[in-house]
Amino acid sequence: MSYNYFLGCVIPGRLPFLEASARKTFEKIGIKVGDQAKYSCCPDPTGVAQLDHETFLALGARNLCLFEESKKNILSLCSGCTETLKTVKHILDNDNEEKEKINSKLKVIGKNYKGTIDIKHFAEVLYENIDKIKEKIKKPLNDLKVAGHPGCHYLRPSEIINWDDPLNPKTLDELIDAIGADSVDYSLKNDCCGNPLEKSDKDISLNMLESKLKSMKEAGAECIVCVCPACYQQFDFNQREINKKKNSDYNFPVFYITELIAIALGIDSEKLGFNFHRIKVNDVLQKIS
Amino acid sequence: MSDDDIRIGVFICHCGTNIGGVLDISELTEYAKTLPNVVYSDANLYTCSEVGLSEIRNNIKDNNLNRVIVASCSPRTHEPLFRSTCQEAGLNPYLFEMVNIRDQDSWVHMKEPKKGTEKAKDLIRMGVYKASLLEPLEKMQVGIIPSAIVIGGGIAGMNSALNLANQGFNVSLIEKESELGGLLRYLNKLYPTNEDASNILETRNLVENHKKIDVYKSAVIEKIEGYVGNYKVVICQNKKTIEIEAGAIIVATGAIPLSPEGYYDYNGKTIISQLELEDILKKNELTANNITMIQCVGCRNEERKYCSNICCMTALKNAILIKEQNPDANVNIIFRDIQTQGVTYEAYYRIAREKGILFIKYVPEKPPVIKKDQIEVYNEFLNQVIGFPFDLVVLSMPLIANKDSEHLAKMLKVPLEENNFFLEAHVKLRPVDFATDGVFVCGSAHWPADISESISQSNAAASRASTILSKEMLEVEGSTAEVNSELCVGCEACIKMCPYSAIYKDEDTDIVVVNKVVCKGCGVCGASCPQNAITIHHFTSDQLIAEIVTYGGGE
Amino acid sequence: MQIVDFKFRNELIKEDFSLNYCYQCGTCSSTCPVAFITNGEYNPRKIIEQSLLGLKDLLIKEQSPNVWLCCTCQMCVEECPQNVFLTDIFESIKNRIVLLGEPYPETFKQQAKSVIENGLAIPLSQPIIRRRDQLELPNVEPVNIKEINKLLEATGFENKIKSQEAGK
Amino acid sequence: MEEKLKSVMVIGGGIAGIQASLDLAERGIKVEMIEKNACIGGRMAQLDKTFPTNDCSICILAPKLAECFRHPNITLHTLSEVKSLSGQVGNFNVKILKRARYVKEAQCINCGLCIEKCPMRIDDEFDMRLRKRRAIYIDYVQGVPSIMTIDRENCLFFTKNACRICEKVCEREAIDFDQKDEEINLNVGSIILATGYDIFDPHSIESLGYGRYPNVVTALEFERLICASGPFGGHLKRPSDKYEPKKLAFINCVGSRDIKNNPYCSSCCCMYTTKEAMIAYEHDNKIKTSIFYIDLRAAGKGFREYIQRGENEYAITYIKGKVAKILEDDQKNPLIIYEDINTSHVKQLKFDLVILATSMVPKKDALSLAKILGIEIDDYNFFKANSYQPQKSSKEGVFLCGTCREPMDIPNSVIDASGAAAKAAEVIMRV
Repeated sequence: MSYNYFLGCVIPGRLPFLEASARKTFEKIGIKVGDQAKYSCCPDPTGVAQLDHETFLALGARNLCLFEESKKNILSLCSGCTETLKTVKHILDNDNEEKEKINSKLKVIGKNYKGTIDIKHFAEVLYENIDKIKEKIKKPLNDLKVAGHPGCHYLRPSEIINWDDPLNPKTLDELIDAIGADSVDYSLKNDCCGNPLEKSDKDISLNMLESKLKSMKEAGAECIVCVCPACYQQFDFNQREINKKKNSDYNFPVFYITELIAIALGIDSEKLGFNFHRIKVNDVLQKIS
Repeated sequence: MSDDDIRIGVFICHCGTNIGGVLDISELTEYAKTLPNVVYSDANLYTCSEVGLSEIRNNIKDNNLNRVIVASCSPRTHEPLFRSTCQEAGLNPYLFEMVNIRDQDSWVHMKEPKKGTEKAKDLIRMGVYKASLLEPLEKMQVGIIPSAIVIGGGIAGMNSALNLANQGFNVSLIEKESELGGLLRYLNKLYPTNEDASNILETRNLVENHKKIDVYKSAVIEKIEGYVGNYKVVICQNKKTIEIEAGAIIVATGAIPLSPEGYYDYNGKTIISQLELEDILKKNELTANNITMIQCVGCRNEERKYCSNICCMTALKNAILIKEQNPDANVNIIFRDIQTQGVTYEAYYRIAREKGILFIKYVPEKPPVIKKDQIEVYNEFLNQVIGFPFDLVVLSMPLIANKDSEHLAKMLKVPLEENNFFLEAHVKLRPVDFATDGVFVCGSAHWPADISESISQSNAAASRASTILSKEMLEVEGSTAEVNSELCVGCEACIKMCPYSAIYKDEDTDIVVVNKVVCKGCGVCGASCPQNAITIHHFTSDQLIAEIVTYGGGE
Repeated sequence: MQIVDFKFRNELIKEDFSLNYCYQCGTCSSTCPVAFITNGEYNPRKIIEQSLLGLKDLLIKEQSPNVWLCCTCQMCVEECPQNVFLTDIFESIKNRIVLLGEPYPETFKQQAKSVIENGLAIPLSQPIIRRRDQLELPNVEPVNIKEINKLLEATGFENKIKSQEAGK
Repeated sequence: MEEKLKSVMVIGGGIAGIQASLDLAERGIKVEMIEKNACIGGRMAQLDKTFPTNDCSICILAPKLAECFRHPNITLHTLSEVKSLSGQVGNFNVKILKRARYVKEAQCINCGLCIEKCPMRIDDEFDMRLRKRRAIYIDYVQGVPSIMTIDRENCLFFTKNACRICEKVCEREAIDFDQKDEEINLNVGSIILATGYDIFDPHSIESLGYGRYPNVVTALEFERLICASGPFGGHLKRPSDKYEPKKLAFINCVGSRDIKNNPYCSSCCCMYTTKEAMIAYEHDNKIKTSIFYIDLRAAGKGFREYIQRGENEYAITYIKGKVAKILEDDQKNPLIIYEDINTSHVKQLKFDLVILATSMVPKKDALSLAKILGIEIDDYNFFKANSYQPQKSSKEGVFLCGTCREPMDIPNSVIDASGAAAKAAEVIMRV
């Protein structure tokens, strides 16, 4: 069964250039991914889920039904959406009582969840096709020092996400090494970037980000790579905030892994909308293209 | 043994770095060579290892040594080993002298290696002078009565009696109460299987019907005499005195729960003890819905420092039983450290949590306070005082030593530790033996133990006893006291002083005699005799004086 | 002094049975990034202890420690030696806070309103649509909001999240 | 003494196996002791000191080793493993595979010449790979039997048909490369299992950094680090830079009481971490130690006073709070992140050396041995014991003692061993 994109809210609504790099990358390595109409907010596992569990399941189940109707597996571009959809599927597939309750709600809009489709994070699919990527490499990134940030919902809770090692992840590092960059080992690799906390306490969120940046700097990273738009926002938008607050000088260019893979595959960087990055990425682009 | 043909071999031990790390071993080895009668001297990394022992054996043969000195650790742990090594090489084991340069030198003078080495020279020189005066001694042979006496008819006593009987030995089981079973009779269910206590109580029938076990109930011990292999125990049963002979004695007198009186204003109705709860559960008369148990009552404090090992599992058992009977009951356990070691007990603790039992950790400085209808306690996990209602409080009392342990210990001449539990020979090497040969201990008499621990220990005690009962003859120490009948005036000072009551007066000659088998060679009689009539073999006066003189003391 | 509320405790246990297994070892508070940054002021272990004791005031009213500071990174769940699902337990506590009309951060309400009105947390704005064209990205057929509202009505989402400002 | 008594087979030559054998031998029953390694002594030989008396472990073990080796009623089969069992209680036929030692037992006097000359350097299992040994070796200095053994997996003669230096230098011609493995059939009346335990490998607990951070070691590695016969001759040095550590952290329950690893409690970690902290202090009284625990378990005789003495006289700080995360600074000092539950503050603390008290797990070959003997095992591969006769296995005539049935400390293993001897004697006397 082939895939349709689940774009989520943040990427299409605020960071469309990440969507561009993803689409071009999957095209380049020959994986056709369609578009799914009428999908709603996944809903945000760090937002709506904290308000009402039933609404969380209902909205999530509705999205799953859309993909079941178009008989397409979900390829999600965001770790948050991946976690939500995998969690809803996990609960409904394992708890019949819950499934009946949610299906009774879905009947109101003529939908019924069966559980016939699967959900994959885009980096899972990239990792499963790592050999294809290696074949098609045109311009290896002559060991650009990259601090890979796998993020939380990409890996955990492992019982539901069921991908890579929740406490010592390797897949993002391998993807980075595969395209000729050098994935730097830094001590707080597995820590949260702090983005979900922006909704509750901006200072704590920034402090968490700062300890990560400090650890990346000590490890000699030249840029940051992540696989979730929430993490992307935290790194790209908030380095300036920290510099203002703590008069530090963090200035790491931030990339989505698909952006680096796109360049390594020889896709023209003009078409990837690097100009929309808050932190300028030019000198990194110089180094690698 | 004239002076000139004495040939002493000195073996100095590094004991890893315990000695070698402090004292200059090579200097000591050279120094030893300069001492009179020393014909061989060498060092070993570990003399007690097989390599060291074979070196002693070979040198006795090759250099035909007739005295051996090992300068190493404490005689308490290694003298028997080195003595038997000398014996295997054909040398009388008493022509061996141990010099302790570890516990009495290198360990205490770690910071002054130079002075420590000088001190070691003195100690070795004293050993050499004493060794020159050593005389061969023979070990005594003692007959063994192949039967055992077990004191205490609880689970520990019964099980060790059964095991010995099944090994073919006759056993006399002495119980002071009118029936067997001990504390087991008051228990409702047993952890960890929650089966009924009466199943284990079946052991009573096995014991009472076993043809090799004589059971004496309502029997009190009057007197215990004799020594390993030949004990005579006089008991009084329904005003009749009976004499029982045995080769070994197993103490299994158990322990008793501390009375809850005076703790958390115990009243026996709404504030009771775990033992009382056992009874209530046995009769199925529990009506309370809010039950709170308090752990470590009357122990782990200044008065009673120890943890009594069985109270946590007992509390968990009763709490689980209550929850199974009445799932809506609120059962809380206020604790300090839950003691559930091992596979089964930790799984049992998880089952307790699974049943919804609430665990609240308190600190000794702020114990729980029982108000009219509410308990208040500082919850360490929350760093705050919390309160909750109760209609029944259960105090987990520790096991304390039996009141009559002291009396029994005196009769058996065995030591007690500071909480009056019986003190074993060595907690690791000989955990169920006493220092006095032929007497063993198991169950809560040694330390609070639950059913399965008591059974393991009782099997162990039976095994240890069988190592004596299975022999016809037993060798006994040769270094004992001996009375010179010309000098003794019969003043009996020594009889009063002897801690092992090994001396008695020969009525017709009015002279005292030492029972060599009971005598431990401790030397108290020799020191107290006004006539200097008693010599202690292997520690004779002239041997000791020789040591003092060579150390530099006056004549 | 806090009074143990067995009814509320049993309610929480009924919803997340794994709560029972906690023996307060402190693994969660040792691995929690927020607990470390706030030196224990935010403390997952303490929230679990309060749940075990059913302390409704501390959990729902005072919210101290503040359960909204959980960044849902699930490290505590991965490391917990007794498989307690802390994040789910915190989620059900937050759901109760919302349901019982107790105060909670504004940002959550804004996101919820956007989902109710546009079916998306972040609706497509004009500048973004222009950027998408620049990047030659297909425009994706928008969600039909009537269907979403019907569904949300079925789950009663709107009045659940209406915290009683008037009453405060 | 009845001559026709059947003998007892004791599988395992650790402290439990030795105690059971000595008890049986002393009571006149012959013992066939089967030991897999080249020397007997088991885990206890690797320890520096033992609680609660702080005796040095080898000092109280060596006399028992010597006694066991020399006892006329005990036949010692080293380098031997049980291959098959038939028959029933009172009449078991056991097939033993005795691996070749390639050293003539009568000739070798453990002079050590061959060791000096042997070119091979192999990680020394006994010293937890903190030191190298040669292809011809003895398990430990005081090992019994005190004779060399050739490790055929690493000896150049067996791997490349070369070298044979040891044969040349040995003055007593004790080396014999032609020795072959041999199978022995033994008929015994009863069997006692005392096969001991293995150490849980904490690599799988990623966030503690074992394997990545050199100064995070297991408790048994610490015993070797501080032991007089260990790699540093009794001077406590830390692996990364041989610096003598001043601040030590002991973390209890690593892998234990943990559904994701070993749900059970390993019984004696609270006690041996206190002991190890005490020994460290004795080596250098400027050392400060912290012990992180969940429940401090010290219920044995004199154990609680031992803990109090540790706190008052040996500068040990007990902190209630399990550690789940360790980082490292650039000088390779471990940084522990923990919550001190007493004050509920979450802090990071720098230490020079961190010691993990990892769980006791059954031996890797416990499962296959259980199959051969036909006895049941529990969910974690410990041999299943009867609840109220803990020395009895599920099979009549086969008894259990020591850590092969459940984690326990040395005093309990010794009691268990004597207990198993009593049960075995019951069977033998009935036959």
